[in-house]
Amino acid sequence: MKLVIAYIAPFKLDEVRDALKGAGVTGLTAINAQGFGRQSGHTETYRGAEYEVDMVPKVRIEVLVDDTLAPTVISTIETTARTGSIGDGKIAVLAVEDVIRIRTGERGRDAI
Amino acid sequence: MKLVIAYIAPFKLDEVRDALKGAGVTGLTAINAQGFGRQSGHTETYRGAEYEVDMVPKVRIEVLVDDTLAPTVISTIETTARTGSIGDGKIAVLAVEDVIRIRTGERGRDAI
Amino acid sequence: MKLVIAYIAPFKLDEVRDALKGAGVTGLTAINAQGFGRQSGHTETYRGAEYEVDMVPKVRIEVLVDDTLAPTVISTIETTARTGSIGDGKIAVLAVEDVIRIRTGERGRDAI
Amino acid sequence: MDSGATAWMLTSCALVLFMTPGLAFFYGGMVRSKNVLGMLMKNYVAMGIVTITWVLVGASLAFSGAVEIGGYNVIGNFDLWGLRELGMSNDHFGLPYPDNVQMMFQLMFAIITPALISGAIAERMKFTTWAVFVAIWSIIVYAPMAHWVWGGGFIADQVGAFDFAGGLVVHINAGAAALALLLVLGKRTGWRQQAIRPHSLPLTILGAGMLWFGWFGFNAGSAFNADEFAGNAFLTTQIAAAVAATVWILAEQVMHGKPTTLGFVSGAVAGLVAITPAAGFVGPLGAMAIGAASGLICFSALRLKFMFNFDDSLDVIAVHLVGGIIGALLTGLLAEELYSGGLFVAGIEQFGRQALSVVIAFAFSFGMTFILAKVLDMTMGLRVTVVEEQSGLDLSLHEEQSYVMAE
Amino acid sequence: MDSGATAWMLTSCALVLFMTPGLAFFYGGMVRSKNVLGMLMKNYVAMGIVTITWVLVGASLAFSGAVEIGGYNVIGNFDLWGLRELGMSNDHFGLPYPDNVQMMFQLMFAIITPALISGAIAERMKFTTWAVFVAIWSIIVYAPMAHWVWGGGFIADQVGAFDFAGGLVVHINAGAAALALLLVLGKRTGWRQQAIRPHSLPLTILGAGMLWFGWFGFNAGSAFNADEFAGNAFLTTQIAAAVAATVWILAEQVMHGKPTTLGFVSGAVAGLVAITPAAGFVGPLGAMAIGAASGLICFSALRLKFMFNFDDSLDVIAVHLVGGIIGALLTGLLAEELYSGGLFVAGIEQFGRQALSVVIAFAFSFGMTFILAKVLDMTMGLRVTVVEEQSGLDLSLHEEQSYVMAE
Amino acid sequence: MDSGATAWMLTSCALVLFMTPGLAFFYGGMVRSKNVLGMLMKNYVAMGIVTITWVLVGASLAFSGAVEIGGYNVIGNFDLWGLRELGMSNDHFGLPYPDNVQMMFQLMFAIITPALISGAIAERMKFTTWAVFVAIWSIIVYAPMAHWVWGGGFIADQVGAFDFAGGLVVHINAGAAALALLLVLGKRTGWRQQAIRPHSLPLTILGAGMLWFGWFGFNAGSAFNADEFAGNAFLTTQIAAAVAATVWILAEQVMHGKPTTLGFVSGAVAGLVAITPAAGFVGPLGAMAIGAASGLICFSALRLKFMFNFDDSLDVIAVHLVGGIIGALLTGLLAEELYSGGLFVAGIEQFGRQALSVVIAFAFSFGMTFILAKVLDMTMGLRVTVVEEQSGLDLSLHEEQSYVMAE
Ligand SMILES: Nc1ncnc2c1ncn2[C@@H]1O[C@H](COP(=O)(O)OP(=O)(O)O)[C@@H](O)[C@H]1O
Ligand SMILES: Nc1ncnc2c1ncn2[C@@H]1O[C@H](COP(=O)(O)OP(=O)(O)O)[C@@H](O)[C@H]1O
Ligand SMILES: Nc1ncnc2c1ncn2[C@@H]1O[C@H](COP(=O)(O)OP(=O)(O)O)[C@@H](O)[C@H]1O
Repeated sequence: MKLVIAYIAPFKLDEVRDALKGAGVTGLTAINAQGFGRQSGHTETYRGAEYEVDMVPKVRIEVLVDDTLAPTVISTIETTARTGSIGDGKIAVLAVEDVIRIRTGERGRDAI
Repeated sequence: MKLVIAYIAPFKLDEVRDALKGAGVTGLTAINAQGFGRQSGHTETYRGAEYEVDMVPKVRIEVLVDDTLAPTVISTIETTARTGSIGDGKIAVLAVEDVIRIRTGERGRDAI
Repeated sequence: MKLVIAYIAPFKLDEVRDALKGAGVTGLTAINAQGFGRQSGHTETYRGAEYEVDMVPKVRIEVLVDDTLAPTVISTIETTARTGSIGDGKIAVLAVEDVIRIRTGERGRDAI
Repeated sequence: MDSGATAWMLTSCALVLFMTPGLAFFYGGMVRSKNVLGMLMKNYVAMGIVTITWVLVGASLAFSGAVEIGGYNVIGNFDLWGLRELGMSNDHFGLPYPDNVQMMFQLMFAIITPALISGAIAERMKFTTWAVFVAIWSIIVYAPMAHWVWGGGFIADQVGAFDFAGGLVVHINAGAAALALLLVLGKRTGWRQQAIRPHSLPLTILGAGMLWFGWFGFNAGSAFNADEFAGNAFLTTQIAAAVAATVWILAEQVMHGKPTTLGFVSGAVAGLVAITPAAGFVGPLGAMAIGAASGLICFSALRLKFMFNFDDSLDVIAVHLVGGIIGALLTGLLAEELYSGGLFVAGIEQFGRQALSVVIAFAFSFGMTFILAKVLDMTMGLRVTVVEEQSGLDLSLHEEQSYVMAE
Repeated sequence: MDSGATAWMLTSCALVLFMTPGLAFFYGGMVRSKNVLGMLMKNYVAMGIVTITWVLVGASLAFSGAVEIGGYNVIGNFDLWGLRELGMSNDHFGLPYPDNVQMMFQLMFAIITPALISGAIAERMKFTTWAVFVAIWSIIVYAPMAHWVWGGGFIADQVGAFDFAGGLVVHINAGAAALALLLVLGKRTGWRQQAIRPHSLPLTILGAGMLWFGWFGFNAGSAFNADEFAGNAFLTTQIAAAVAATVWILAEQVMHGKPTTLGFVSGAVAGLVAITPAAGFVGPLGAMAIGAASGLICFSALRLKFMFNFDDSLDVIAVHLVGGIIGALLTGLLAEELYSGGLFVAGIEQFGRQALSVVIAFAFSFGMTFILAKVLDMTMGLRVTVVEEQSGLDLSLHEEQSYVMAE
Repeated sequence: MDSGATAWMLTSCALVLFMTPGLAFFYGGMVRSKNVLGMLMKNYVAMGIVTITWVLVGASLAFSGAVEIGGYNVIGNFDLWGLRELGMSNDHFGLPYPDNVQMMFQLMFAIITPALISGAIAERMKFTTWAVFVAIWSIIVYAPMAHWVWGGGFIADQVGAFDFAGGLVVHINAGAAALALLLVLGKRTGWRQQAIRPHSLPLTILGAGMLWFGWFGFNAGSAFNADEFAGNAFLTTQIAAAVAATVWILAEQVMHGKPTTLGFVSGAVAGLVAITPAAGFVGPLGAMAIGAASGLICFSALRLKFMFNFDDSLDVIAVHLVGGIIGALLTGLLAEELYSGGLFVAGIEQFGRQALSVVIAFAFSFGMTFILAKVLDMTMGLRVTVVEEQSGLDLSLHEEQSYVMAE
């Protein structure tokens, strides 16, 4: 099983979630985050004090998937979160040793 | 060492934390999250505009543990976070290559 | 590739980010979190009701790095986030199987 | 009619109306974030419902005519229903401003009183039942009490108690009702087991600022004129609030080692409550005494709920019931002829009258509310389910989210 | 001059000014968190810009002199520019308080009217263009309309319509302009595809409380005195707001199964809007009728934007245009001699006059605003880019962040 | 006594009291989220402490009797201590409303002045020391200054300077004290190294709205009557705020490319500050000039703290000290007989008097505050520890959390 983490633009969340749902994903968890990357930040000026803010609001989503579904999840995120401009974000894939569904105690693939 | 991630209902956080403490866990990190899963969402109606909201508030907790403690951590979360209704959440276990305590520079098991 | 996770004191975020930037890191993601650990909590008293609050505000940062850069990232975080008092936080290192840049579809090291 | 008096009373009406949003935020900040809309709504809805019940019948029952039982004037009649007969004069009340302004001023009091109760039942009461409760309560509990004290009824007349701006009618009334209602309703799930902390003290502090501001209309408006008595009530209000707030954080400093912002604003409200019955009868130094007494005693009264194990979620008993009693009693001891316009003489006799009025007000409000709560519990049900409570009232009662920070 | 009247009008000026921050938060809570500063700014800036245009020329065009076209008094002159000639007397208006207070009172109305429009164009309009729009609109649309209705112009005079506190001048005017502007501007990216939810209902509810409070200055201040007419306008305002809010949540309960906090405050605002033209002419029961009608009809009017597919983001049409029309028309049917001081007689004839005035106001405001919007669109551009819209107006227009919870 | 004047002054008292919560939120939104309660508390506590010091001795020192030193009336006496002797008449001040109202009005000024200082010492000052500072400062700095300018003292009498509503007594006084206190206190850890951004601009914008609203009581109340002078002060207040806010965002547009919401509200406050000493003496066009000057100059003065390297956290110097000086000086040039009721003639001579009064006020306030700050620093300590600063004042001073979004 894999844990697919993606950092995406906040306004893409709905679209990505719906696409993943369409692709057969049965769950995901999203978190508000601040990202720093190649996307140039911006200057905020508060009463003459200028701050270079290079953290931009991002959403971090996390999907636990079965190995076989992982490529679909990745390509679905890629397709729907892409706008083509810097800041579209990244996807990381990690191996998961075990998954447990709290409600039932199911483990592994069945728990997802 | 393992990283145990759990998505649980927010009102369970205190209980889970206390139980983990009781089970010998010396630290954890919690984050507010939005989860989508089997738990059916709800409809929110703002001035006649209906939105199917399938993201529900969850808390994501993360515990770094020694391999030997991992099963206890998992079962403790399972027991305390379980209400038996859909939405209780999931636990994922990942392998951790190294842990460092910033304050002391300790590494590995000692750092947890 | 590695995913380096660090839990640090919020007021250290700017410093750590700048140091990582200096060390060649091209991106990171930060999230507000609540941590429980050895750092003793505090008592909050609201109208006579005392609560032992052992969760303190932390920032959780996450850096995807190439294997070769990982040690630098770790030591940079260690050095800049350290104050020497309990609560400085922890760093965890996880293996990453793949990274994808959404914008370009690049994979692996190039995607970071 | 006097345009200056009218101007001040119009202003006072607006100020007192503003207290209900103020109270909503004072309370709303203290609940958990999943319940904030539920809390705000329980307050705001009083502005809707009580206006309707008041205009239709409440005002008339409180301020028109007299029905006597055994020589005691216990309730008004229905002559003023719908406020049709009020017309555009000041004939009914004979005050230096129009009758419609007086009815409006009294309406604002009728609104905030049940709203005050909502703090005791936070985070677990059904909205529909609350709405029905407020409607009925405003007619069968508030209107009679207002009649007894301000509408020519027996508390003013036969008991001879004085209540300048609502120690009995508003605060003891709301406090006693809160106690009855919370006893029937029961405790929040997890009370004293989980940390149930205020989700946004800035909202609470904002609400307290709005309350303090609006309270000048409440108390100085209760002089029913723009004159030195209004000025004095204004001054004593400010003093009592300030002293009680300061005393409260001093007590915190001594007892817990740290003064808190919640403590400061709680103290301020306690002082405002306690000065309410006394505002137009005492002077600056009397106000200081009342402020100090209420700051200390209400602070200590916070412990009652832990001692007797009832979940008065936002401390309506400790602040409004206890504060109201302190004010009602001290009025009997500290009133001065100069400030009360020679209306009455403080002393042990007056103290007795005040005490008797407190007992009557408490007993009536507690008893009636208890019965009403029981009836509603058996019919509509008072409480949400445990699952609804856990998801939070915002979602389960209103299907809305308080804070959506997604984008 | 009468000091009581002056006192109440000064207070009313302050209350009406306070409505614009109130409106800003009412609207600001309803947008997504990335656009809240953009929304607040579009409202606050009206307090800056309109004050300037009003003092320089607007006040004069609305309230000084008369330019006739074909026997119709259509606009004022420039004699009062800069308010220099106003002096310190009450000679110009002949009211029981100084002319400068009257100009101030009218200014506060001139400020909030364009601010109302901003709800319709939320989350996508450029700030600079908005600022220019507000400046020009306040002169070429607001000032003439105010002149026609309140400045001796032909709507009062020849059409014979009555507008107590701004059904035509404020609400229909703002509503019609909102419709014109949003048609030129177009829909938000993702409208009806994405969930676009209010980011902070507590802010909206707070704003509604401020609006309700300030509205007493708006309506009861429009009696231009501190007397029984002001008192009655105050009372009808409270009643209409309360009834409309209650009716709205009842409708929600029936239609969607849950009453919402957003519904309650939306209903309250709808009731406040609808009573505005009528406040000083109807009595308590008339106010109930207007409240009930506006609660129900405005609630139903929410569907218009989905039926006709226009993105009236925060429902300015359903609440202000529709609410204003309800009030303007019902004034013609429900006004009573007693309450209007014998000013006019309700009936089918007056209803016709009211209807005609509604048509004129709508047509003028819609037409002028449409042209203005087109011109601005072709010159400065009305809309931000899609990328700016996606990042949010706070960052792209003001380079500020609304909530920084980092530390 | 006049009931209209009394009505307006009671209202003004309430409005000015409301400014302190307004200021608290204006400031509170600008600090980091870990310090917001600390900031709110430093403001609110002034409502507690200063009420006590004022009633006990401050009011008497400022407004009762005269102690002369070398022919200069420098301070009052203790005859009015506890406000006992004030009674219920208007004999003491001879104004058209009761003396207790006048004392209340003056109290509200005494409260907000030290609260203004708190912006300069944000995010690093101990609460207990602040509380003691406020208590002492209100007696040894505020009361004398009020006496000199408004209590018959030598600035009004011998220097012959005019200060309508508090340019000297409130703004220059607070600004000079802020400078002294921040110099003793030192900079925040990380100042100019870390990004220290406002954590909630909506709170700041809300606070600004409350301030703007309340300021009408401040300035138009300072006419001490409900008449054309109050009306004019109201009008000039509105104009100056509007012009300064607009000019400020124009300056931002030119200098930084974007107008900001923080800029708009900062400009509004700068305009309100600058018009304060002039409000009742200039007309609409004079108010425009003062608004424009303060908008531009205060905006430029933001740079001072970077040039001279002092951490005036929330720009009390740039806004209140500089704004106050602009207003005090321009009063000498722009006052017109018509508006000032023939009180004085503008001109180079009056300008000189105003300038002298500025120097005296600055020197006295700065000097006294510097000594007081030094003494407190050596005894109680002014600053929290670095660790406390890093954890934030909410936790370290009050052991409370501002936002708990857990559930
Ligand atoms: N090395 C990294 N580690 C963790 N998160 C990263 C890393 N690089 C980028 N991110 C996340 O991805 C987001 C987009 O990255 P950025 O470099 O700006 O654009 P792009 O991915 O299009 O090159 C960042 O805001 C950050 O949240
Ligand atoms: N595949 C997944 N990946 C990541 N998070 C998930 C996944 N499935 C569920 N979750 C998280 O677990 C929560 C509960 O899941 P849900 O399917 O609703 O209930 P249950 O676990 O009882 O079947 C979700 O709200 C979400 O936060
Ligand atoms: N076992 C753990 N799992 C996850 N997070 C942890 C763990 N232990 C500590 N943390 C995080 O690190 C923070 C600091 O840990 P703490 O034990 O207080 O101090 P230190 O690391 O200096 O010993 C905690 O607040 C928490 O966020």
